[in-house]
Amino acid sequence: MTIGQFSMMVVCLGLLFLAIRKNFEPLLLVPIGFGGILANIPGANLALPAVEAAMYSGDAGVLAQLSQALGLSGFESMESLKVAFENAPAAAAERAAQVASDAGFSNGMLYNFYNVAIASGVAPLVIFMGVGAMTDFGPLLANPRTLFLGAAAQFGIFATVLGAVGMSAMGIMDFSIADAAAIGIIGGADGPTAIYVSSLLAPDLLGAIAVAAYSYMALVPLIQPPIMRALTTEQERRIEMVQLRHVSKSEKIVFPLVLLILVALFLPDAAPLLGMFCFGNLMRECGVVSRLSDTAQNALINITTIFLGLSVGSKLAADKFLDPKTLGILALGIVAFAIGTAAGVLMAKLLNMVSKNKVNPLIGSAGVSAVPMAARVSNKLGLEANPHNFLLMHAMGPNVAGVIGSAVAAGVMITMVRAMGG
Amino acid sequence: MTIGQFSMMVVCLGLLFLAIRKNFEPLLLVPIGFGGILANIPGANLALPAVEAAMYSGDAGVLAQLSQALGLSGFESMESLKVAFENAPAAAAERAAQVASDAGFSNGMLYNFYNVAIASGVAPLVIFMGVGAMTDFGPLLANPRTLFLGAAAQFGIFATVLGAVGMSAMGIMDFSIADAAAIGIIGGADGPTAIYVSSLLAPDLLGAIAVAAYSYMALVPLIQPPIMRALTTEQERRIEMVQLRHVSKSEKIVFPLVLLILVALFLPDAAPLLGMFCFGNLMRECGVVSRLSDTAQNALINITTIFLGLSVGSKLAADKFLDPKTLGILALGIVAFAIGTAAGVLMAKLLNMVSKNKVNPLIGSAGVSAVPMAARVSNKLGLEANPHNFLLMHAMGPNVAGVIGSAVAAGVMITMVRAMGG
Amino acid sequence: MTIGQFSMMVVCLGLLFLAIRKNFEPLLLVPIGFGGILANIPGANLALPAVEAAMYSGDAGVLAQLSQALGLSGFESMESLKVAFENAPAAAAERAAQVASDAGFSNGMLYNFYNVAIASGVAPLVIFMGVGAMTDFGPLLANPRTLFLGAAAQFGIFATVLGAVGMSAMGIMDFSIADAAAIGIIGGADGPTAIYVSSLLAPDLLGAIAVAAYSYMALVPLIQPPIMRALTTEQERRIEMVQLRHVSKSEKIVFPLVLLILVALFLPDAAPLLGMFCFGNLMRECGVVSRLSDTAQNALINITTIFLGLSVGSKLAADKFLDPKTLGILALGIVAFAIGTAAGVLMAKLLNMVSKNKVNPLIGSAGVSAVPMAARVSNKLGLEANPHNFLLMHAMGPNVAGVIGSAVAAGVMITMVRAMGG
Amino acid sequence: MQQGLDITLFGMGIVFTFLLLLVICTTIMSRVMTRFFPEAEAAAVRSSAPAASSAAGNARLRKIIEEAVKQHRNRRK
Amino acid sequence: MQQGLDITLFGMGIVFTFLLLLVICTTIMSRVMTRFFPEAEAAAVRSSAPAASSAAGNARLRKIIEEAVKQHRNRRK
Amino acid sequence: MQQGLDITLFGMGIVFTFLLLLVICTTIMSRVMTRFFPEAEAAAVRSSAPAASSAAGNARLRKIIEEAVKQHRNRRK
Ligand code: NA
Ligand code: NA
Ligand code: NA
Repeated sequence: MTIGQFSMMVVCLGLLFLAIRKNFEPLLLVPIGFGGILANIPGANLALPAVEAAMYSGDAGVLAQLSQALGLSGFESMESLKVAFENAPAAAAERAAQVASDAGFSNGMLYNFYNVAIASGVAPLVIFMGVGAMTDFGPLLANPRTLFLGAAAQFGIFATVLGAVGMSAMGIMDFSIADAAAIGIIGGADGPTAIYVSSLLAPDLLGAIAVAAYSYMALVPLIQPPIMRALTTEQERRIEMVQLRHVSKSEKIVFPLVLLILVALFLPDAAPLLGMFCFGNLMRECGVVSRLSDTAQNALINITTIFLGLSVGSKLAADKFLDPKTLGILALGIVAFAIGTAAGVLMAKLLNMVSKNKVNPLIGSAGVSAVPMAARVSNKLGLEANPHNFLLMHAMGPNVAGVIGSAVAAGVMITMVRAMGG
Repeated sequence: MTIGQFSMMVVCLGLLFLAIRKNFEPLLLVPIGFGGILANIPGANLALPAVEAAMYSGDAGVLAQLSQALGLSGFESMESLKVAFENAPAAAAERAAQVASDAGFSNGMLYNFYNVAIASGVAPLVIFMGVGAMTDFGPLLANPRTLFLGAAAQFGIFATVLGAVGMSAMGIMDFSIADAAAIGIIGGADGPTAIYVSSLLAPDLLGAIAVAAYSYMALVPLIQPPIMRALTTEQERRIEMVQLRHVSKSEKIVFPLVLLILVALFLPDAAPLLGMFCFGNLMRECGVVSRLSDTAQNALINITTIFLGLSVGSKLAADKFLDPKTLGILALGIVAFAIGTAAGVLMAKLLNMVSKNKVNPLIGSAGVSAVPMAARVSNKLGLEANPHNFLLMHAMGPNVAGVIGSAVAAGVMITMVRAMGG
Repeated sequence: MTIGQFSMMVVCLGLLFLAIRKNFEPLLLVPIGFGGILANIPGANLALPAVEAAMYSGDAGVLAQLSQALGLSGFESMESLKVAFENAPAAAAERAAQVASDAGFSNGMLYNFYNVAIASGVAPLVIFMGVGAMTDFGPLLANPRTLFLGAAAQFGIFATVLGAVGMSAMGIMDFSIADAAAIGIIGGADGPTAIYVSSLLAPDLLGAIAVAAYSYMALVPLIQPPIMRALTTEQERRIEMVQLRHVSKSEKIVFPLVLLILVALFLPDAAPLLGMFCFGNLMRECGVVSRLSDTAQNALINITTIFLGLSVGSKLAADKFLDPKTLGILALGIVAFAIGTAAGVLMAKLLNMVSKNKVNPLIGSAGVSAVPMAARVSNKLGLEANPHNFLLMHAMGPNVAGVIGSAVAAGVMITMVRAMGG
Repeated sequence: MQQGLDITLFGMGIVFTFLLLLVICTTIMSRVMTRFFPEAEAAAVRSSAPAASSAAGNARLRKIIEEAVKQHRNRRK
Repeated sequence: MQQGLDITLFGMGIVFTFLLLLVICTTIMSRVMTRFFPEAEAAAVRSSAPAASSAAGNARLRKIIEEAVKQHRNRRK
Repeated sequence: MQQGLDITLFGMGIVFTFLLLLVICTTIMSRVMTRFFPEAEAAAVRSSAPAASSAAGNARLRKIIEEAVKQHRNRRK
């Protein structure tokens, strides 16, 4: 066992401790932490593809064949072979896989899980469908202005991208523009979106990004309140909001279709994420497919969560996770949360300047998503300032708006990074 | 957005409207309609394989490489490249996929769903297993003669095949014999069977065939009654049938095995469909694996239905669906339903000529399957003619017989079309 | 239909009879038996890969192409072609698959199920996770000494390996060392472990091994009592054990992690099996992911069981199952159970010699696992000897210890057989 | 066109023949089962082979709920 | 660095524009729906389009259990 | 044959050694846990970390049904 593997096991046990004893997003962090331990078992190669397992076997004949399959003139060093495999075109990668298979090696269990669940993109999308089926857009429909709060809170995402690019420009870190985009999405406070984006743009950073995203979501009750208090006056926190109007069933049915059509017209790169989200929500609201909606909210999302978590855990293997970049990601992630929170609160104050129906700025912070934790934080601070001030339902509007906002931001970033050749 | 994509979005919104407001087979038509919208989002390429996405990117270098991979001397036109890809042998198709992958393209989400769920055949088979686990063969076993009604109603299938071939012979349409067979199966009024057969024989028509099959199944209460009234006298409709005998548990357990063995002996090409159907039914009746049977009837069939529906929706992409053939399919489909209904009713009248235990001819129409809608229609018309005439249980016999009959017809057609080199 | 296929159908109907009427492990034997019938339907080729289906079609052109793809100079005989396909390196196998695909052949349904569920290793692992989520380690933690009983009962496994190797040395059978190891694991009395090991070491024997393992597990109430009575005195059977101490929640949470870490340090080849088992158990005990634990114990394990069973059934095709080796496997399997039972009982008597807290030797037999049947047998015999002697909870300790013991033995055997070049 | 006719004729023929066979086999099977394995025995077998615990739980749940419904209806009267 | 600025500016711009569009469309949609398809009709439609049997079953189950709870609570008082 | 003997001897040896280790570690772990994290605290932690809402729902459902059963049984008496 290397010192790296040992450290990662300790880190993963720490994640399990936080998940189980401190209730840190346990549905994800228990499988992620456990998967991380499995990924670091020396000799078990659970997180490796067959080709890498063959490399580590050290058999000279196999190494020579692999080098040839990957277009090298011969085996020089493990390092050069690994680089060749990472950059191999698809045909060479398949030849190498055939060599490994003939030599009796097979893909590790977690590597297979990762490929099926995450590399294909299916697991985050299915979870997003389930989240859609669990989401009630009623509070948002009753007060559509709260969508602006969800938009503002995405500033955390983009500020972090800028931060990551800045760190690279200053030579502190070495993040590509794709890395920066993937890191920024932590600020979306939305696990499946973060995993989906990093699986596309920066698969090597996926472990650190997912861990940061879920950990900081669990820390929302600690991160947000000081920022919220600093940016609001006691007076503002006391604002009571008018009761939400009743939203009809038909509005709820039509809303996911309206959102889908806007996505189709203006943001095709967000179509997988928002499409599945709207599909889940339509199944929920339409009232005629409740057995599908129930399954999407239960058996299907649970099964997917188990394999998604273990797959993310496979990216906690020491050689990928123990990297200065991880520290950078953790640092940038918390900044992203903080900026998003602040932007949401400030946007709420801005709305109050231009509108006569006053908004309590405490609900602005809920725009980062982290459903429903952030909305509960808004409610708690509201009650502190005014015991008759129940903000929970009002905060659910920006809260679900934040989910839409992050998915929109994800689509924008995927499009732009690709256009930049990232 | 092309005009075609726009039209298909309108069509899909129409399907959703019918499913949600008019309760047209919503369990399938909600996912199909939604998948259809997703498939028509311009630029998102959700329903395309990586190779086609690479083609549409228009990058000259990629097009040249694709042309080479597919064995063309060079890139001439998009059309010729598409044709080359469609007809490519497996090795060339894989080379093209490797080119697309190296150029950074990946399969669309819906394309992946289609491949995993339908092209592999697994989703219709799993749904058939679930249907088997939901089917009670008691009424059929109490009155096995009703199997003849289920057989007769399959005439709708074969008459439609003849119709499709005839239209081609007359030059109105251009259906191959495989197309004709796949279209005919709409007359089986059985969704998974229709999807399974068209995925094998005419994948390009799958979208239209599935939409036709499910829509007409929803329209059974409108399509069938006039035909049934026209072919029966008031006197016949008043016939009361003797109460069904009690069927023992052992008979119900042994029946799926008897059916399976007959299939094994005489109809191996129907083995996947009827095998899974019998397996589901055996799990239901044997009484010792209820947890498996429950899962087959709930979580498993629901999960499969979600992905099957979205996958079918992927075939509603404008370039495939907007084709004169679709109109032909819709026209032939309703004729198939009508002929099947008529044949079932007439067969019931024929049975009455040769047997002393009279059969109410209204239950003949239930032989088209469309479980349990067709049986309910029989019951309703029976009550209209005679308020003491409860035909529901009697109609369930031909109803489930129709499921077996369609699967048998499917097996026959697959065998014959393959023998004809289709 | 060949005589072999007919015999296998009769055998499979027999399995179904035992499962349904005699309640022989019906959750597995119903799907296995049914899958076996499907696999033997002549002409349906449900259990065959596309390449073999293409071979049996007998088309001369296809046979020539296949021969070429597999590196033969030309088509000589079916037998030589089959041998070439079985031993083909990965690249040649893929070329052959492409030939078959171009000729219009596709993999059989059961072959696909087998590949996805078993060859990938996922189904046994998922079932093990579910079993972990159903297992209460309380009795084991209250009395950790019972782990020795679970260890001793694994002697059945290794004695059987020796027996299989001996039969080969004597020329009665022709088992390789890998075959012998896979057969031995029947003695572990643990279905998923046996399937996992044989899928890795002896896929051709998987059908017979799985059938033997589940059948003998069902026969535990017949096999064990005579051995237990023969090896214990009336006096010993009357021993009442002190009541188990209360085990705290924290101990139950930490135990799977302790086990996992020991596996990580000393037995990496057992990591997939025991890792998933510990993961399931941690989900159960940690108390914060009950929705995941519920799904692992219900929908997920049921779905997996259905496909695992059908996949095992695919290995009951006549040409693989009807082999003298099958008889050898059945004979060795029951010997393994008997020896394991005896070893467990004797170990309990040994423990009594060195310890003052007496153990009733009847609980030793529960060390073979076969949860919870073996523990019930211990309880029944205990009550016969002493009507106040409730051994059930005491026997649950060695019972679950046997699960761990078999998984450890599996890891050891996989490591050693691979080191021997098996 | 000829192919279409072939499929129609052979197809309907095979469907009818197959279902005729099924009628015959089913009828025979039913007679055999009712004569040699009458319901009483079947019931006995079922009770000797109790369903898996989960199934039993389900059945119990259903029963409990049915009871709850009954109580509720009785109260309403 | 330039790329980072581009992403930030364009990105925030698109997010705001898109959500602004969504606010507008949602508001219009809500007005249209409340004017042309008021709740009463929606309710009527729902009852005329009964959920799939399983869904209905679920609803019934929920109702029954709610009843059971109510009874229980009443008894406790 | 030699291979078979090797597997048997080494195999049983490793199984016993591993489970011996497990016995030792488990015993130590149990002592540590009962000394440093006695049940009371564990219980407190659990209640401070309420299960996911769905789990809670399940528990509630179970409780309600148990109540229904109790009522039913009481009535029968
Ligand atoms: Na967000
Ligand atoms: Na039918
Ligand atoms: Na065991």
